[in-house]
Amino acid sequence: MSFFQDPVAAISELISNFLNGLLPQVWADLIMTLLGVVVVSSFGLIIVIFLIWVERKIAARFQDRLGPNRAGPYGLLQTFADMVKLVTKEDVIPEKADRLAFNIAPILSVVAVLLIWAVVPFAPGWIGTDLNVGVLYIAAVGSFGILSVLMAGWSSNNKYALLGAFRAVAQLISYEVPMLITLMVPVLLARGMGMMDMVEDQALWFIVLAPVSGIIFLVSSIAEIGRTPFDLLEAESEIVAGYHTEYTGMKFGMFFAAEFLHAFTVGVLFAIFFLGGWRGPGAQDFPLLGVIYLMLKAFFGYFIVMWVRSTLPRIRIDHMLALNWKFLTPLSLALLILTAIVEKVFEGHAWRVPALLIGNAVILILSYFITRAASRRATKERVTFKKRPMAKPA
Amino acid sequence: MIPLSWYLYLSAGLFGLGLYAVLARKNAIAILMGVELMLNAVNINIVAFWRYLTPQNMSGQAFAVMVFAVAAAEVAVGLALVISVYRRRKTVDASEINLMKW
Amino acid sequence: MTAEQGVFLFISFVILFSAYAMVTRSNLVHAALFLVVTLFGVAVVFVLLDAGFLAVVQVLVYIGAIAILMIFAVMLTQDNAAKEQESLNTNYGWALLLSALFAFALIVMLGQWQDAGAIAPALGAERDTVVELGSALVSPAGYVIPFEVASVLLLAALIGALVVARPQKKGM
Amino acid sequence: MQNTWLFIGVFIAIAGVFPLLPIVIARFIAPHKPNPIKLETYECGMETVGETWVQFKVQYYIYALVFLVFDIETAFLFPWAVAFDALPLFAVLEGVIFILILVGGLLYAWRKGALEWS
Amino acid sequence: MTTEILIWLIPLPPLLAFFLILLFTRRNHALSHTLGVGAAFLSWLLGMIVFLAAIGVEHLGEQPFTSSVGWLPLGSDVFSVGVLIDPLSAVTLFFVAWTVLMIFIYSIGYHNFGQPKGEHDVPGLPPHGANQHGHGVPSVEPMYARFFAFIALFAFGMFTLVVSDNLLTLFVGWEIMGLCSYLLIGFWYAKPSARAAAIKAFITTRVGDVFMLLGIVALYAATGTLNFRQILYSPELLQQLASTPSVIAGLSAAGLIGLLLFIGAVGKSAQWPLHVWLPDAMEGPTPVSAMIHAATMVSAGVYMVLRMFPLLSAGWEHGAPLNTTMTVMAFIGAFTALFAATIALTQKDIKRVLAYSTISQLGYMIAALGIGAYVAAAFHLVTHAFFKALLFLGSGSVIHGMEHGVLHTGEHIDPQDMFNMGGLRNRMPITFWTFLIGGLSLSGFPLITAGFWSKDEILADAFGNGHLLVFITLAVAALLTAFYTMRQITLTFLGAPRTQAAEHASESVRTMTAPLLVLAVFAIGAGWVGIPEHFPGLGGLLPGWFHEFVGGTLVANPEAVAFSIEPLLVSVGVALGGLTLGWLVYRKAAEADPLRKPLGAIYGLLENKYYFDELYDSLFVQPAKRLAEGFSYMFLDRQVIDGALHRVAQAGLLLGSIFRNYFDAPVVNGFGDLTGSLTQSFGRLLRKVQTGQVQQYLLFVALLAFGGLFYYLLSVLQ
Repeated sequence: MSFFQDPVAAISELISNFLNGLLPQVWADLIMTLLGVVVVSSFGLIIVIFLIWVERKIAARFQDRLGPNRAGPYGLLQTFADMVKLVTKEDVIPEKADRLAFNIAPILSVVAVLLIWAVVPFAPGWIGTDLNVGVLYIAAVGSFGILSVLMAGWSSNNKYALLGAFRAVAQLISYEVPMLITLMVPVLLARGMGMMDMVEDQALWFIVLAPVSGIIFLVSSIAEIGRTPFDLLEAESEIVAGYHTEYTGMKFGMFFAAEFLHAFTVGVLFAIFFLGGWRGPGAQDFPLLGVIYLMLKAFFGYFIVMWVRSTLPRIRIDHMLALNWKFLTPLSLALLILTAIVEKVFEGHAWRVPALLIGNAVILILSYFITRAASRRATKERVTFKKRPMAKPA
Repeated sequence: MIPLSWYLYLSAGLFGLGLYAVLARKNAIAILMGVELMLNAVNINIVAFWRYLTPQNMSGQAFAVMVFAVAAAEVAVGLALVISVYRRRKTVDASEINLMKW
Repeated sequence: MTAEQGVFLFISFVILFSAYAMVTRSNLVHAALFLVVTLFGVAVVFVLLDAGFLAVVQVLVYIGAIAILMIFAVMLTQDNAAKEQESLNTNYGWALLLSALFAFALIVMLGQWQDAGAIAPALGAERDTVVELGSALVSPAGYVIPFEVASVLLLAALIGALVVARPQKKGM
Repeated sequence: MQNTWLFIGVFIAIAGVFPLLPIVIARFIAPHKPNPIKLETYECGMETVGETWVQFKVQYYIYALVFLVFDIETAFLFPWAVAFDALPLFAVLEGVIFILILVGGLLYAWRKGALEWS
Repeated sequence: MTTEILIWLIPLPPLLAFFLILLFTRRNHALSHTLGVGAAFLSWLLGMIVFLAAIGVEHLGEQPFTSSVGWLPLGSDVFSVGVLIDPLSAVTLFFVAWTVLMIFIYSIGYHNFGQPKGEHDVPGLPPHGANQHGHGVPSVEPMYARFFAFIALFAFGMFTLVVSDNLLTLFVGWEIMGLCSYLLIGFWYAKPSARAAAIKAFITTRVGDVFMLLGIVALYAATGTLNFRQILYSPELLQQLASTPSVIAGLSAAGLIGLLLFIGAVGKSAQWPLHVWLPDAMEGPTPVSAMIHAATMVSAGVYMVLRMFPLLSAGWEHGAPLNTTMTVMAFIGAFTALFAATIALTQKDIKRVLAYSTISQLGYMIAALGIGAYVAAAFHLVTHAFFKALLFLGSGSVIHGMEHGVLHTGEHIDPQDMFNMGGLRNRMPITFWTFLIGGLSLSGFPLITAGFWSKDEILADAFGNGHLLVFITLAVAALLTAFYTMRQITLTFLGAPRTQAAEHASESVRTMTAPLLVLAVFAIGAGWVGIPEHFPGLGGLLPGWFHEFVGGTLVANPEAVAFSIEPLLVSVGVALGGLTLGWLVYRKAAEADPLRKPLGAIYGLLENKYYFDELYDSLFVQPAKRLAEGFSYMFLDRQVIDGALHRVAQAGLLLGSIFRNYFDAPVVNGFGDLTGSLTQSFGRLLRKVQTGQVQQYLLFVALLAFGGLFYYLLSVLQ
């Protein structure tokens, strides 16, 4: 294969040959893996630095502002300025805090997000490692994030931090349920948990086969990253600043970075699971194109997230949980059952796709009517109040 | 390659630690944690036996998954009991929860 | 000593150490965190045993759910008085003796067992154990009944735990 | 099999280093002038009142409980979904039954009002 | 095949009913009992279909209905569970289905469905009655729905036990019933007596169950299967079991397993010495008593023994001397029969009398099995189930009527005490006649009643095979049975009312009387299927197919015992004699029991049930408590050592005194003191085994487990 077709592969081949020349096999492999890891993870982090700028710009536009425009052209260097600020800030550890957990938590939060990138298929052949349980792996890694939140909240020994952590965790685990169940739909369609298969099986994007699932996934992952309208974890008005109230300087920066990275990662995952990952014209021969396609799709998902963020107000906590448990979870279960049965009944049948679509539509409509009836009942209950004694003219 | 016995020793040690936690810890939640350790030790054994002795059929992994389910159920109910006991008696000290005497 | 053995020894040291810390720490949240470390180590052991799926499930279920549940329970039941008092009950001496003996006896028993020195047979490279597991779980020749029973068990646990944990209202 | 996981292992190490680096750097660059006021718990400048420990609602536990159950469910169902091609229709239906039983649990929790916040 | 599917379905309806009632319809009484009765009816229907299909088959014993599914693949082999309907389980299914359905229906009336809510009724106490326009009337049970949920689960357990084809699922049903009996005996959990009775029943039966579980494990270890067909129908396997010696010297493997299983049955069907729980179980509501004592649970023990009979009798063929297990069974059975009958003579509580008579009748069956009278035992099991269910429900109806009277008159008397009754004949006629039928059947009134035929067959068997001791014991027991039955009837129904309440007692509602009528029919008719062929006169009239049908269960169909006149005369004599005696004695009975004077001390002995409760209390409970008093000094402390030194010193002194003055009082005293103080110190030494602290219990568990492990290691390592 020529260099221009697939530079990365070519380069890696070059290096590995070089290493094999002067090192035993094991060490060569180890170093190759190391290099791969460094490339992949640094890719993630570099993206974040860029993302922060993008986000601020776009958010500013949504709010009819200019956004960063001083540091560097178009304020491109803004992020670096922020980093310098964070680095030079004093790092305060409250004396009541539990130092061990307090220091580990931010690192863990970044690791949790970064680990997802290990299984992201950038392009044909470009993947950190193609686990055969990739999807579950992503779900599992997410649980470290939950843990880090809990650790941060508990260790800083601050009412509001702890309260925030509890709320955050309640939200995260609640929304992980529909997320997991929904993830089962692409797995079922792709007949595998490997991320590469996931993409390769998407000759027809899964968003077409399972639109509702896609939406559920997006919604629940917005909740997972705690962006508006689900940003109760840092509801300044109620709980000072959420679980990282006590954090300053770089440690806070870590939480910050983790959130941004997670937001974009969600976009990437959405692209992989439902928008056909790196698929696109010519991606097979020119993997570089694949990367670009993936990034574009990811940005599309990311943009939706930002759009929602700057449009919707914050949702009340009980509403948020009700939305999850009483709408998303049953809906996703119904979709899973539907997909399973349809897939098996119409296996290799021409009617497979239409059946799936019709099923989705039916379920969506049904759920709409059910929820409307429910809400009607709820409002009726709320409206009816006891008759007050009325003052009558004598 | 690792001989099977290593895994068995590891699980034996883990089991012992879990047993100690179950027998000696005061706090009921700590006791449940000990139970978790024991269950994990068992799981290590099951999977090791599957890998080394009967890799052809999946009984080992299937049993391991069952153990997961059982552990989950045990924790759920156990912790619920602890919480409700705490609500009534304001303690989670297993040595103070001695209603079984009567 | 191959790299694999090295990894195993390292991870088993981590497991045992953190398990020991879990058992001895009087601060329950620390105990829970060490429990998490132990569970993660066990997941690594599963990886060493070519059971990647179980490893992931271990992380997902134990660290993602059970550990969280534990910490919640600690928070719900712990008043600060609980931290200071000593963490062991009166007959810990016997407990220590007994569990040590138990572990020792287990080690002896397993050590003199005929297959103790067995070396893992090669697992077919093209085998996808996850698929096999999936079909074994639902095939009537395999584990259908345990599979369904497991869901019933989870249902029972859910209902039971809900009934027990929720604050009692008046009436039956 | 294990080489694919070796990558993960190394990845964890590296991913730990990445965030650790800036923090350590900051440790050297950043000023460090602690004083008692600064080290207090921060509550928007208010004096902290009472213990950090406040009685949490059992509701948190209940959500975690339901989450746990569905978590396990996925542990059972993912293999089922992966092995989908190998399964005959009735095996698929068994999976569906599995789901439905747990839906019964969800409905029970719903009906008993266990899912209500507050 | 379709029949097999039906068999699978039999236990399910009650289970569903249980969950539905418990989870959803708890609040709604009507819906709850509709579910319960409906489920019982469905099971009954299925049971009847299966039963008819079963009796249609020739040689059902050789090809029974059976089907099984793989339950759990254990590495190479699969543990399979399944259902089995052979003649034995068919007839059991028949009477279980009937009695269960009847009891369900009866419960509706018994718990005063449709009556108003009582003002002072609380869950956990029997309803105190409501006040309606000035009159006291019975009020509905506060935990109405819960009751139906429990008995539904109970029914599930029993059906499971009957249809299961292997010992494990049988044991599962067995334990479910154990749990339910605990829950139901303690149904009115606010009554301390009920709580105590429930715990007593649970613990006592558990003692048996542990042994039974051991037996099951031993059986599985020995044979590698628990399936009835595979074990009981392979003579060579049984032979091999009977020939291999067990760990206990002089006992074959089959003998050991058989004994262990039999102990389980002893606990379950309340044989001496584990009979103590059953009379106390009367604390539960009467339908429960009927359920536990007549139809299902206690029969389960006998059923299991019948089921395992080929194993128990392994190495014994007809006419040969009994093997160990059978001897034990014969002894315990016969003894229990007599022993319980004597106690029943003096009980005042109408239900307790029936309880003891149940124990005695079960003793009959066990004894019959002990002497190898397989068919006779099965026959008596069936008939007894019917007439005893009838009697219990009848007594419940009587109590109900009495309570009605009590509520009406408002006097404070125990509505269960027979000496407060009398003359109910006119007040509640249906109850009277049905009860009379049941009583006559129990006492074996000749020719018409079912009890006569079955009892006569047992006696004939005992006589014919020359087990004279058993024969005499059972005959005496039969006499006593007839006597106390008549006593009961006379005290309850005949004569004049002794109390206001008895005068104002009223007949029970139709839901209660209807089951009585149905059961009365069976109490008469159930006997006619088993009339011996060559019985003078009646022999040929009805085909006595019961014998070869049930006998077909065994590999070798046992031939009926040759007819002889003596046992017939004896059984007729004892029955009639007992009845007339009972009537003569209690005809004019006033407040006091006329037997009290002539019997004197013995009466007191009987009245206190041979002081068995007290004995057990002093033998097991108190030592446990005293043991419980000293465990805090479990860690070796000065007290013990000092104590020991003291004792040694005492012993030294003692020796001195012995040498000083010869064997006289001081020696004895000293020795007595020594032993006494030794036991005391020992007791103090082990004072707190029972701290109620789970972890200490666990410590013991772990200790035992480690002991087992250690033993294993020792056995392996050399």
